[in-house]
Amino acid sequence: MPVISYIEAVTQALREEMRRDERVFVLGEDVGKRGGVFRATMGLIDEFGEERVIDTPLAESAIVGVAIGAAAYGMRPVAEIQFADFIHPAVNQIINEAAKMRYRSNNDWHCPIVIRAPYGGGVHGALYHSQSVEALFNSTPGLKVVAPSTPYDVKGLLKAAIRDDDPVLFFEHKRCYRLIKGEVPEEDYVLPIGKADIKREGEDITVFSYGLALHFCLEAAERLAQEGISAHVVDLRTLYPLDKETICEAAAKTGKVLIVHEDNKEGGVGGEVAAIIAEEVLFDLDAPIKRLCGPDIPAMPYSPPLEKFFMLNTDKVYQAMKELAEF
Amino acid sequence: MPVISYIEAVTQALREEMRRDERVFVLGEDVGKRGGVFRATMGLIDEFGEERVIDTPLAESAIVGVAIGAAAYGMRPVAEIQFADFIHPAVNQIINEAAKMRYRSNNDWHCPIVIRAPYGGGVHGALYHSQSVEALFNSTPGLKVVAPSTPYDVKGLLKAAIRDDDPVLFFEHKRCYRLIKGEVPEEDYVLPIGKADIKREGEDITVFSYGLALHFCLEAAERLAQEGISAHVVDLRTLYPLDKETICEAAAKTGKVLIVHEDNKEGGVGGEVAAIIAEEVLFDLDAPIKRLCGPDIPAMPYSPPLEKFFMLNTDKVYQAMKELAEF
Amino acid sequence: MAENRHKALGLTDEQVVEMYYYMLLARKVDERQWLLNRAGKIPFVISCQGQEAAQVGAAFALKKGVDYLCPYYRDAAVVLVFGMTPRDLMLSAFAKPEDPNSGGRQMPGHFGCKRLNILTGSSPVTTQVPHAVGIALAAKMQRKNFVVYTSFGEGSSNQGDFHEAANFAGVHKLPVIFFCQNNKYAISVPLKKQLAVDSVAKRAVGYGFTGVSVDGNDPLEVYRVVKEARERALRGEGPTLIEAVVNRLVPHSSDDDDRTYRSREELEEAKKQDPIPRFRQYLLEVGAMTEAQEKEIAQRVQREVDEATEYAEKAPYAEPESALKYVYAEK
Amino acid sequence: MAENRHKALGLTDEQVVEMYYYMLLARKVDERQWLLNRAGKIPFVISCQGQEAAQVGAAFALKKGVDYLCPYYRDAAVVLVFGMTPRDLMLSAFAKPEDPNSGGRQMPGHFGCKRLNILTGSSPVTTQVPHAVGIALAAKMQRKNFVVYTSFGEGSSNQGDFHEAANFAGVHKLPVIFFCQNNKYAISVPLKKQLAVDSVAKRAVGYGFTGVSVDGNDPLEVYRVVKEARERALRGEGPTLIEAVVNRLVPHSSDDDDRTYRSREELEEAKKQDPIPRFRQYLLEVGAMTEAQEKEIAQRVQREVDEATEYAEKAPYAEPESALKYVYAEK
Ligand SMILES: Cc1ncc(C[n+]2csc(CCOP(=O)(O)OP(=O)(O)O)c2C)c(N)n1
Ligand SMILES: Cc1ncc(C[n+]2csc(CCOP(=O)(O)OP(=O)(O)O)c2C)c(N)n1
Ligand SMILES: [Mg+2]
Ligand SMILES: [Mg+2]
Repeated sequence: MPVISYIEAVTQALREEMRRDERVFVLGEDVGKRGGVFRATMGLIDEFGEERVIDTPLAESAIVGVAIGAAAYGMRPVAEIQFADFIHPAVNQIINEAAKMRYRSNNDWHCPIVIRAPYGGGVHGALYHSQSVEALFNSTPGLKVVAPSTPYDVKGLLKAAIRDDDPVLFFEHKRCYRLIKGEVPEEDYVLPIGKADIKREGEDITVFSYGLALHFCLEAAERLAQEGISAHVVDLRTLYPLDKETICEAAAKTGKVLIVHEDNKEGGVGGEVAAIIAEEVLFDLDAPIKRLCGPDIPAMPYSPPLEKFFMLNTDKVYQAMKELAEF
Repeated sequence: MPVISYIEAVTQALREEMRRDERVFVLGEDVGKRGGVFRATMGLIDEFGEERVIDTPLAESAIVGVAIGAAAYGMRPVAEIQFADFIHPAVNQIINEAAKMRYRSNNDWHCPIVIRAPYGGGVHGALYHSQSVEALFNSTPGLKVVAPSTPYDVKGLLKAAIRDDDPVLFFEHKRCYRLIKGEVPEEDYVLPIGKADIKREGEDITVFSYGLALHFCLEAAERLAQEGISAHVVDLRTLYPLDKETICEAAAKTGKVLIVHEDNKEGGVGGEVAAIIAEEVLFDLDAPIKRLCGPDIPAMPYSPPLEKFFMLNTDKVYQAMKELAEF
Repeated sequence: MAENRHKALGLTDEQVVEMYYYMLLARKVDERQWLLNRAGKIPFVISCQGQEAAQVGAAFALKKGVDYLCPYYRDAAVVLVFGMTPRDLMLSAFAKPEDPNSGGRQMPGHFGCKRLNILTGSSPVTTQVPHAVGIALAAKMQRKNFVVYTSFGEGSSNQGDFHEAANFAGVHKLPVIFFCQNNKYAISVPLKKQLAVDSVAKRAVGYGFTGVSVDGNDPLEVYRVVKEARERALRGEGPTLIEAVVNRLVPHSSDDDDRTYRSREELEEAKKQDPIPRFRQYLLEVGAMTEAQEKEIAQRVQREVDEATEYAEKAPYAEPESALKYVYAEK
Repeated sequence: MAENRHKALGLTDEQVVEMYYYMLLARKVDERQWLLNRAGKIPFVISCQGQEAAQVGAAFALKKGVDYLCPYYRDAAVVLVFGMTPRDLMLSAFAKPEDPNSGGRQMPGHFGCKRLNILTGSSPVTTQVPHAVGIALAAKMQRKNFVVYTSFGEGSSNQGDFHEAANFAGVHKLPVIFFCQNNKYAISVPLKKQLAVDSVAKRAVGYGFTGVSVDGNDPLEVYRVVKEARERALRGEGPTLIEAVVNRLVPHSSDDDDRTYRSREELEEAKKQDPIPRFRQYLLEVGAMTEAQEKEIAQRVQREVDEATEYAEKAPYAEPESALKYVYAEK
């Protein structure tokens, strides 16, 4: 199988879906000749033309709102928000409109849009080009929130998102774009939205994570294995609605749970994961449910030592996993 | 002590603060001659004039954005969002601006605004006049989120919010406005933002709630008391940042925890409450951490039986408390 | 005898009489809903009263079954022309599951019906405006020949979504008609506290397309400008912003009391401009409608409203658990 | 000899030479930052290059220490005139805690300094525009005599916040100057894909106040129109929207590569309009500046940039744990 990068998986999924289905088109700021500021839409305008690769005016609420109208009519828009930090002007369109169209019309209308947004830090992006904004959307029935961690998952889930009949927020960790590479089949495939994925089987502790942090968890698990500690690592993949079954099973399996994410701790999706476990499988636990997350500060500063302070890394995760294992 | 309604407490707090401090002013849609669609600002324009009681154009992002500018300059704006369901266009100004001004300027600037918004259902408000939107903001360092349940708390906390040097979101449950009455002292007082409040002492189970639902909990506790079950009822009051100390103490006290809120279950603030408990005092628990919340549907429908299906009430809470006590 | 203005616009006598019928129908459905509200039978009404001429004039200039609507909550007359029935509106008012707009899930005034090309709408104002632009974009991409009508109040034209959507439509020259019904109030807020420009239509300048202001009490003038806008759009010349100046003849909604902010004199003046008697008089004067026809229409409307009310009131409610349905696609 | 235009505007020779100094200073700080970036010493640059005349012209028409700024990321020249030093800018570029803008917490270009009446800014574009209106509202309420300057790119004038803020300011006739620096690109998106109106200034029509378009390569013309706007504002006549037409002489930022979307010919044309040599020539021609003075200024600028760079590079970083500070007020 060819090995490609996380961002190439995005581009491939877009290209293949646009070839497969004429109704699929992309819109956003600089997605055309520039190919997106991260180059995720590189080359698409050459193949599909200006009409299906639309450089929009600088207005996120319109990007999403126009996409909603087009989707309701029957198109399959994929909107790009240049940085997740700039999704906020579109929150009304996402939460009050896209997520509620099916419900409020009693299933008469629906809204199959995908909104892609690069999130997360570690790229000297400072307070407004590093944010994790998942928590904003993780309580919105009608919406699906996906945050893959590997090229394989990116491609399979982005395709699934485009084919999904409901609105999907697709969060891509920007630090993963060129850092994370992996095998991706050449044949067409989709992965199920709503399913968590066990990225590593283990017996002693269970770790839940997603995005860049998932890789730190896997690396730490590797190290711990050498010390005889076996970690069960679950990639949440879909952050809303959560895959409660897999979560509960995985938690019960080892009885020791650590939740790891880059997003702020308080109010982050890890809280809901912990709550599900504490409600459903409490008596299977042998230790408090631990969370290792970004500190509760607005976002990560530009200053390198401060950014580093905010970011997770393999060492920090290793430490937390080890402590839990030894509990 | 005089007995006043929940909404009268709002009006009193605003009037007294405007008298006390010239920098305090209110702005929002219909807050002037109309006195607000719920009449929370009734009479203020007569006493303080059009300049301090500003009927704004219909534009929530501007209401908050203009308030932020005025606050940064040194005023004390109290912005009203007519219904919490319409706060979404202002999310960018609230989360990216108000909440981050102090942090991003390294403490050079700060942003003492209050944003009041009526939330919650049970008033035939349907999908867009009934929403609980707390979860949107419960992961925003820099912001404080307050949601009082009694006239006493409303007045003391709204005054505290206005005097606070940081941005405060002040959520008023609209069903409480005229339903809930209570004693409120005539003397000036403030209550601490960030502190939960034990509304009833008990020994057998601990219930966390806020807003309208808190009253159902208190009524249910009363009923249970007659059956010999003693409930410890905690009003969260401040939803962000949560009062972790009081939460942990109260949970540990009885070892049985129920969290009750009208907002959707998945991603609601109850998840964070449960997570804190499961992380900090897990071994003090004798039962799974239960949550009784709104169902995970976009919001409550207009149709009376469907609205009733969504809403909590004393019976539903009683049932859940009883089950937990008997666990 | 008065000058016959509708012939010049290509409208037959039957058509203008039908316009009158729809204006009256919308008014009478609305009036009945207020009665039902005051009788405690329905919790909420939001009115089209005073705006029927603008709405019917606009709707007649559109092509039913072809064009799309992204209407706002006062557009009862528009959706009636597009095929919504009084029964549908009453089912919505009574929140019954047969309501085609939302199955009783939304408040009345939240129109939507795929069969009738009416996009589902919400309460936060102006969100429908970018949707209209999106449908128009799809039309352009799929080489379809229709226009999209979207409406909103003058207060709502101050929302960011209006600006962003208008700009987008201007850049892409999309077939959209932005129809602003300026009734001079946003709930209690009078025009001068809402905007400093003397006509909302002037805002079109900022987006590089045509803006037109029209007397919204005159259905024929409205018909004319909307028809022109439609033709421009179909020729690929892009959007038009139309301001129809109207009066709101009742409080903002059944929850409102307008006495604190609106003088009774002003309201009386507004009532004198009521477009319905004015249009009736015109039709009688030019001989497009006879007194007998008029009576018949009034009776027909009355009957339809009665039947609709009765049907909707008796219709069963949805099952409580149905609240759980249709959050996502169901297999 | 060329016509002396600055005297007619009430500007002395010293003042125009000072204007020239600031233009050059901003340019040289910017150029140095690109070098530092390419050398791997600072992660990011966002430039004012090509917009210095517009910025210095505007800033000189304002009253330093009295008026307020809500600037945007290209406004280096504006904040320099208002008292920010090259050292401050370099401390920000190197993300050092002494940076008065953010203590190294924000990327360069995110200006803010209470002492200098510069409101702290963020990255999401156009959010500063309502803030400016809010400060102006406070000024009006407190009967203070100052104006608020806020700037943004033409692409950003498509954001809802621009519209909502402009409308608010128009209704309340607030002392705000909306200063749009139209460099014809929003990153890679050319003007024709951003807006369909031929001048952003025309958008003022929709808000009932004055709009002016001006050659942003001419600091004196910009000075004139901003001064007039300031006077109008202080007379209580409300806001002005000014469009300064400029060129962006470099890629959007150090992360950008403009070759895929901008022809080299167009860029060469733009460089021919570079306002700095043009203004230098004017000053020399009218005799406001001597060649010796010019040389001296160039040396002074060079020295200041050198010193600033050296100081900032050597300055210590903040403690990692300082990241936890100032989320809320600290007692
Ligand atoms: C975003 C948003 N904010 C506030 C409201 C509450 N609201 C409903 S209608 C209305 C006034 C609308 O005025 P206008 O646009 O002039 O329309 P009209 O009702 O006069 O026809 C307001 C403030 C809302 N529905 N949506
Ligand atoms: C809300 C938001 N969306 C997207 C961006 C990313 N972005 C930064 S600058 C820019 C282009 C701005 O263009 P313009 O307003 O013309 O200003 P210029 O950079 O040309 O001076 C974009 C899209 C942003 N900062 N904020
Ligand atoms: Mg109106
Ligand atoms: Mg630009």
